Amino acid sequence: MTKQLLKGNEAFAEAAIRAGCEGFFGYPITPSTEFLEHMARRMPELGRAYVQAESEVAAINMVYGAACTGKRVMTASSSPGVSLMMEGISYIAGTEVPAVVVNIMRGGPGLGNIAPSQGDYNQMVKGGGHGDYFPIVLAPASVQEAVDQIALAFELAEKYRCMVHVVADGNMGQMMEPAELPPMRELPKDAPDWAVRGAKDRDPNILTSIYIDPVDEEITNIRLLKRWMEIEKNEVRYTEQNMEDAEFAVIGFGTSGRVASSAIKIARQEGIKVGLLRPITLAPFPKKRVEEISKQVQRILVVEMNTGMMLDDVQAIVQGRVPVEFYGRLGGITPLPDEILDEIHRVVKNTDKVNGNAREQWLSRLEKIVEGGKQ
Amino acid sequence: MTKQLLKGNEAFAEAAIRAGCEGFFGYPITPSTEFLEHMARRMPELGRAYVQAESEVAAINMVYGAACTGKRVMTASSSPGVSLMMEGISYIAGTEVPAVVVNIMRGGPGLGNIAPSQGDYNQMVKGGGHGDYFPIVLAPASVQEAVDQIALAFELAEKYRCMVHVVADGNMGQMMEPAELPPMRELPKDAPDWAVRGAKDRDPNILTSIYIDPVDEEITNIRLLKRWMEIEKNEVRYTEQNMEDAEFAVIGFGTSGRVASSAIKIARQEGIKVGLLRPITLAPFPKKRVEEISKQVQRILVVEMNTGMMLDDVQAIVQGRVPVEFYGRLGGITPLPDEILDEIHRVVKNTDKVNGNAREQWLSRLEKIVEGGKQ
Amino acid sequence: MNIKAKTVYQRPESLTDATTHYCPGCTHGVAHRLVAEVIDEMGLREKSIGVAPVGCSVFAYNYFNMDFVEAAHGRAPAMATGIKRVLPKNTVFTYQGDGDLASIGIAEIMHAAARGENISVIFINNAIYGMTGGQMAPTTLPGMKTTSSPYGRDVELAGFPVKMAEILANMEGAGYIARRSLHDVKHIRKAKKAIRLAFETQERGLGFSMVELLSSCPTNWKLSAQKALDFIAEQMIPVFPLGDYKVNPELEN
Amino acid sequence: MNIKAKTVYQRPESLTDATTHYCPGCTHGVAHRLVAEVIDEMGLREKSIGVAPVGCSVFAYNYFNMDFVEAAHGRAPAMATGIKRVLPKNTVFTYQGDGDLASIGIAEIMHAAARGENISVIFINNAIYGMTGGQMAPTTLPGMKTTSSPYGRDVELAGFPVKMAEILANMEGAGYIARRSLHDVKHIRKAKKAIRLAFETQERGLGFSMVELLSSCPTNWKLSAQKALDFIAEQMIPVFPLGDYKVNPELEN
Amino acid sequence: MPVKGWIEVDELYCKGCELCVSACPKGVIALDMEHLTPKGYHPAQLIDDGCTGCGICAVVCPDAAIAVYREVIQKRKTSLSAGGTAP
Amino acid sequence: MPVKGWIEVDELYCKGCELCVSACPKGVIALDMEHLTPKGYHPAQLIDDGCTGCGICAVVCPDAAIAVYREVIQKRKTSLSAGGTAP
Amino acid sequence: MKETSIVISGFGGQGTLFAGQVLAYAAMDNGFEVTWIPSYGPEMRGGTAHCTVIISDEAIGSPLVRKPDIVIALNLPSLDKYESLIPPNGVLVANSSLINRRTERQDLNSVFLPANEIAEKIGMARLANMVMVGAMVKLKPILTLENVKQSLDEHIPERHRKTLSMNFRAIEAGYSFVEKD
Amino acid sequence: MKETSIVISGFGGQGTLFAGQVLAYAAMDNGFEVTWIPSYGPEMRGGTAHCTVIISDEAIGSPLVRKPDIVIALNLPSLDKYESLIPPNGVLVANSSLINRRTERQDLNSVFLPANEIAEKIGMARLANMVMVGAMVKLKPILTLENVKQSLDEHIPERHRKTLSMNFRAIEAGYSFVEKD
Ligand SMILES: Cc1ncc(C[n+]2csc(CCOP(=O)(O)OP(=O)(O)O)c2C)c(N)n1
Ligand SMILES: Cc1ncc(C[n+]2csc(CCOP(=O)(O)OP(=O)(O)O)c2C)c(N)n1
Ligand code: SF4
Ligand code: SF4
Ligand code: SF4
Ligand code: SF4
Ligand code: SF4
Ligand code: SF4
Ligand SMILES: [Mg+2]
Ligand SMILES: [Mg+2]
Repeated sequence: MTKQLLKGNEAFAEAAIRAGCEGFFGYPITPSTEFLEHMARRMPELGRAYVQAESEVAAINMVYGAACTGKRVMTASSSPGVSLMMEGISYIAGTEVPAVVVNIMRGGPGLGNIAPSQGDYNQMVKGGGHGDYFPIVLAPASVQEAVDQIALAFELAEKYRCMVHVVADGNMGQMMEPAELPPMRELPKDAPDWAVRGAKDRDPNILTSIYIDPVDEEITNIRLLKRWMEIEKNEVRYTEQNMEDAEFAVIGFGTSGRVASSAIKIARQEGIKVGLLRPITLAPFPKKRVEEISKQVQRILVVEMNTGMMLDDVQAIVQGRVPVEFYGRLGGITPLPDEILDEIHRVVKNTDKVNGNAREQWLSRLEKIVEGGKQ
Repeated sequence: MTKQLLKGNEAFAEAAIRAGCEGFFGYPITPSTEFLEHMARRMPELGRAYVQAESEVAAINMVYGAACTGKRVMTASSSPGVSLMMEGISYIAGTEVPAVVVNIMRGGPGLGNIAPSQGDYNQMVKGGGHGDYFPIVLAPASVQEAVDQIALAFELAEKYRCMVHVVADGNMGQMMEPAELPPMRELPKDAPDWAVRGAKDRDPNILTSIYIDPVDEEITNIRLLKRWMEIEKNEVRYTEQNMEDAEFAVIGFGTSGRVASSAIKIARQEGIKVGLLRPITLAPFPKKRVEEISKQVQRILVVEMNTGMMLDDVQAIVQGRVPVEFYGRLGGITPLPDEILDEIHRVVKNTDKVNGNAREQWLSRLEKIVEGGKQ
Repeated sequence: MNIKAKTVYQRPESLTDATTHYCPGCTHGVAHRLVAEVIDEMGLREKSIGVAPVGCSVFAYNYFNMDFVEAAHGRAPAMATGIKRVLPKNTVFTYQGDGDLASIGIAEIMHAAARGENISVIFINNAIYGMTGGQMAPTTLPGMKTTSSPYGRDVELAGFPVKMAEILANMEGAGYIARRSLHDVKHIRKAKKAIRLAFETQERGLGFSMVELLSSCPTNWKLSAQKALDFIAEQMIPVFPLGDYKVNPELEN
Repeated sequence: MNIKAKTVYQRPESLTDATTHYCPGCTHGVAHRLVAEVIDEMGLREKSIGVAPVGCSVFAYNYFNMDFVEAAHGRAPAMATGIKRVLPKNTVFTYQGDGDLASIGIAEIMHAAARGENISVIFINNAIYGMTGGQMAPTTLPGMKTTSSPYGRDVELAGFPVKMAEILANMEGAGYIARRSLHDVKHIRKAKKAIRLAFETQERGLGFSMVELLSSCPTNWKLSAQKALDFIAEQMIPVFPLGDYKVNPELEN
Repeated sequence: MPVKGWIEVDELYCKGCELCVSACPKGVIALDMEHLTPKGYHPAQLIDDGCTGCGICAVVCPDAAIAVYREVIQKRKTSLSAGGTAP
Repeated sequence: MPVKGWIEVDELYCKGCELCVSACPKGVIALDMEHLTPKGYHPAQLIDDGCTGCGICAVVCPDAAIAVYREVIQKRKTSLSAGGTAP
Repeated sequence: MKETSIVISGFGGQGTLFAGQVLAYAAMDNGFEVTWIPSYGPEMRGGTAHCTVIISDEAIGSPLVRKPDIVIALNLPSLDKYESLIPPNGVLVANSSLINRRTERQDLNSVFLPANEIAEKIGMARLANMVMVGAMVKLKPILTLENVKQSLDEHIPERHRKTLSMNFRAIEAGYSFVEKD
Repeated sequence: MKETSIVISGFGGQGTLFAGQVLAYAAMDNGFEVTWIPSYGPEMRGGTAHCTVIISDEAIGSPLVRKPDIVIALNLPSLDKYESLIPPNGVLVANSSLINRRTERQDLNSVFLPANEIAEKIGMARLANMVMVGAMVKLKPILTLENVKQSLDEHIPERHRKTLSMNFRAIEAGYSFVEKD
């Protein structure tokens, strides 16, 4: 099949349909609205379920219900809307039914703005809902990657009966890029044995997140944690650029990783031995690989569109073996390749072997940039 | 003033009133309901605002509105209810108005149960809402401490115009302990200059979390981050027991820290040189102190009532200087002193200097305990 | 003349053998039994999917002998919507308390009705939050003392009882909306007829259906089981008049 | 006979000098002006606190010359409740769109009315989600095409328009509930009278008040400013009849 | 001659709420104060004849603890579960 | 003799929506196609006399761009902001 | 006195939580550190209710213990659950009205008394819990009879004050039962 | 060809986003890698709208650049904003219909053309954007006139197909304006 020039949100939505999504429940919010609008067009055509819910709270609970039937279902939203889904997400995780949530992140906190951001990293990765649960988090950096990951998201959700988040920023949702869509997956005839579809010729199925006796809840928590450790073993994904001989590493996900790749291209032309690690699974995080890298390179630069959320995770893994530095833009600003190239130049020159406070040092640099009015 | 025997929730609520809380907005949920019930009795008596909201979503947004008037206002809830507050909390943080949220944590995820838990650590500390914001998180371990911290919570919220979370588990909310309540704070006459109370003889005040231009949002994010760094400098709080000459350290917060202190008492009688660090501010986390301790002791044991959320933060700080081990109970089970004493014995004997996977090792031990039916 | 025993009444098949956790005399039990009888009589058990709320009936799935899910507090209608939309041939119903449906869940019930969602809702109005120990509900009567209205519900501060049947009757998407009571045998029989009509509304694709049932909470009302039933008759019915609030004409024939 | 100029009309003091971001001909602007005129005439500006929604009117605080806060989407009534409860002497009002009030915020508006919250609500019903680019609202007319109902609103799947004035009139806590239109000078004048009555309801402590205003969205309706007003008159009013739905008797004298 | 009926109270379910006691038109039910059910309640029991098998007690019982039987004298089919036509 | 009135359109606010044009009972308003406002719209303007100062244009203007004046011949106080009594 | 832990357990409605509070008040009034922690659950009647009271002259760490020094068992399930957990030389006070067996354990300081009957004799069946408290105080005098009565006097909820003397008599009855026994 | 970045900027409603899409389609149809990314905002009319198109024969990293190789400015604010950012020897195509000045920069390959007037002559004022595209293609032939016309033919939304020939003429007009100029 040939490539089409597709707008991110529409490509993601169509990819979900091709992957066999039988129910979409959502509420409009910029910059993810085209996702819902595409579903509004296509799902009725295909005789599949589409509901514009009254709110994100309702949307996630519709997803929760539909997920209990064992069909592939999902929602898509953006930061504030996703915050409203936290209770429902925790319920879905606690009930161990598969569901997919797409978050096209925007500037925050609060209403903030509708520009691209990665400020929901902690919320999506560390669990913004209550209790111990472990979502898988995928972070695409191109329309094609997103298209592929949405199918993957459904597979992983079903395989592990867990929540899968796909997080992208507003750039990804709004940009157009050529991408190839998968063929239409034919819908499975029969239901998983745990699904509720009516207790015909079998005992009733009950799906709940209550374990009123702490002993049972503890057993459940253990089951979820062991499943997560399985996931950590099997499902780590990342891509790299020029890491083979790299003496310096840049680590960034999604758009910031992609922007970094441009900067690295130029740096390589300048002869700088720098490479890129772009985590695709933010959870499970590529811990082993980061550890290896921290033993290979002299210095690591983490690039994000937030105040350094992934930075904390990288530092925790690197454990001071090499200095870790940080560069981030905030509030909906996407860093440009030249900024990151400047950072690479700086990092390469920086021979100071002690591991300072990366965040504080970055902040004082950023303030100068902001005063300088450079966006 | 003399001590009274008070039930946790009631003591917290009365403490809030004494600290000058002029508005309480909440929704019932076990195990925090007595907090609301006490407010329902007392606030009308005092002619202060009390509303049983239609939901936690409404409750936090009522708090948001009332907070914009510059008065001391708050809500109290438990895990699932707090998840529903995540959007509102992000808005409050983004609008930079002071507010206090008390979370009497219960077993999760999902509906889970109503037994004591510390499973919301990540949600409360890492930011369960969208965007970059930084709540202060206090973790009392006794009724008296909670009473004192609620006044502190209001002071910090006002000083830094930020969200302050007070997190305790169901044990704290339900137990009775003698405590001394502070005297009634007299209510301030005049409003902070940013508050909305009607634009009389001044320009209008506008309180919002929108910064539609990313440049403005970035400046706001920087302001919030710098304020947070101030907080990290000024507001770290913790208590210790027998740390002076300790060769082993136990780190735990709230109830698990308190239970650990009993185990340590016995261990000390047995001549084991073990001490306790109990963080009182989970955010800002006592990083420096943990670092010092990691240079003093041979081994660290982290104890929590979750799957090891604070463990991650401790490991990030210790950076492998000494082995960090973990013991946790899940799903609403409170560890008992003898379990932690067993762990101390084990840790003390464990001479293996390599830093294994604390979580995996604990999990296999816990599974045996659970099979053994020991609660 | 030959005489043999004939069974006049026994437990419906759609109830499991489990004993309920409900307090003695709590009419949640009656409501369960009526729903189970209707499902038996209509032969829907094998295609039914129930949605339990958060409330005293949180464990309803242990008592109904059919597929069941457990919703977040107040979100049962949204969850039921999700199920019904992907399984339109199944029979989907929620069972909700008044805190669940009229307070935290009012948005979900209003919009399920507005969409004409083809589900049936059993709404237990006991004027209180039972499970959490007797706090005020939107349905609590004026002046009624609860643990969160210790001086009696003050309509100035806490407003008047919310009348869901009347409100939902405004929704064009609603096919059948009725209020019944469980306080005596006569009314219980009427209640069962209404429940039957609600499920028929769904089976005939006539849209959203709800039966509001005035129900007792002896424990939190601090009354004996019988006195609690009297309270329904004497105190609740005047505030919550019984009757059909919306009936799709098609249901009449 | 001496002749001098007299000012018949000029911008109200309660509006700032800012130019709005509204599209040409959008009657959000008319609604703003009417509210400002009423606040001027009643002398409430210095004690008024407005609550802006999330919607096209998200920046209302830039246009009203008074204290203002900006709520989360749909939660303006809750935020207003929080403010009014701690500042009972102030005048507190919300300004909300139909997605904000009737969809995501329906729980908050219903319960603000149920509690008889002493606030005034200006409800802009333009049958669409304006800010996000024209998706279906609960108030979208049957068959009306929007970006999220591309085949026209299908009442079978998306339900019928939600009539907030009719619904809220069921609430005993409501003191004044009316629906008006902004499509011509006559109706604009009537709308202003209703807005005035809403604020008087609050000043006299008679409970919750709401004026639903049928308003245009030329941009997303894809009509000229004038045609959009005609659409209100011809298409919207038949579905959303104008009138007073609840008037506290005290307001009549 | 009056129809003769009788009931069986399943002690597993009965919680001694006495609703059947006050509902029985014939007044032939009372709690058995002599012994406790496994759940610790005094169960209802038939204390007298005169039961017509009208089924009212079963209709009001919140715990579906009562089964009702009746002697069949004539053929006509009766169903008296709640909602059935009753005297 | 008819009351004489006139209007002033503030170009800062006018967006050229033409609602005043169609609302004016005297038909004395039109857009000025000759030039653009700072925001890039053709502003409304009075194109003829006959304006009575009735204020209708101001009432319908979504951007409060119109100020209305009237020659005062007799003393009686008039206020014709929306809601005031109008002809 | 070093730390002493007490568990009071019985059916819901037997007043176990209040009995524990009485001991907690008495401990506080007499200058001890004390914690009281209940079993709490969804508002469902029946089932068992128990509380743990810890009394100490030092600050108290864990409010929960695995092996309570003193167990007051108002019904059989409570005895079954806690009997084996009491450490040697610990105290067991059991309500023979609802417990139709004795304990095998010789290493305990135990008493079985018909608390319900005793309470009914006094004229208030509900006071079995106070009878048990009286017995415990005699058996293990961490607090004196007077301490308990005084604290009860001071802290009894107003709506129950009329039953104060009844409560006293119940406590005394339990106390003297052990004396005689 | 290595990476070429194009910014098309103007008032909302001038069709800048569509013009960018036409170039993006043409690039894709001719085997290039391409990204198109718009400025997006709340649905408020007026204001400026611009998009960035990057065309390359390798995989494209950042979809955004600071210094676009080619700038198509349909109004004055756009010129003011981007003029200084264009690297030496970069391309500037400006709409003199709405821009009453020229550029100081000598190091640019630039053309100013009255796109509105040209479009109005053709009979469709809205097509100023296509006129500009035509001019650009002539000035910097990363894509041929034919490429663009073909892709337009293939991808034009059905509801606009009737205007296809108009669009062609607009593109050609822009193209030949530069030829002659
Ligand atoms: C989000 C959330 N908020 C609050 C609660 C606590 N809670 C559980 S049940 C309940 C109310 C139950 O009352 P109702 O719906 O009337 O049911 P009833 O018990 O009276 O049958 C509440 C507030 C919860 N579980 N989740
Ligand atoms: C929680 C959340 N969900 C969704 C949005 C996106 N959003 C912003 S405004 C809006 C709808 C606005 O429509 P309406 O309330 O009718 O106001 P209008 O623009 O029509 O005046 C939506 C869905 C949001 N900002 N927050
Ligand atoms: S608390 Fe009330 S509603 Fe709940 S089971 Fe008991 S009596 Fe029924
Ligand atoms: S989008 Fe519609 S509602 Fe919003 S400003 Fe434009 S015309 Fe008005
Ligand atoms: S009504 Fe049922 S539960 Fe109640 S006493 Fe009679 S048989 Fe027992
Ligand atoms: S069947 Fe009728 S008569 Fe017989 S016991 Fe029951 S209620 Fe009484
Ligand atoms: S109504 Fe107002 S904005 Fe519209 S054209 Fe007339 S003056 Fe201008
Ligand atoms: S005041 Fe009346 S007459 Fe004069 S321009 Fe305005 S509408 Fe026309
Ligand atoms: Mg209830
Ligand atoms: Mg709208």
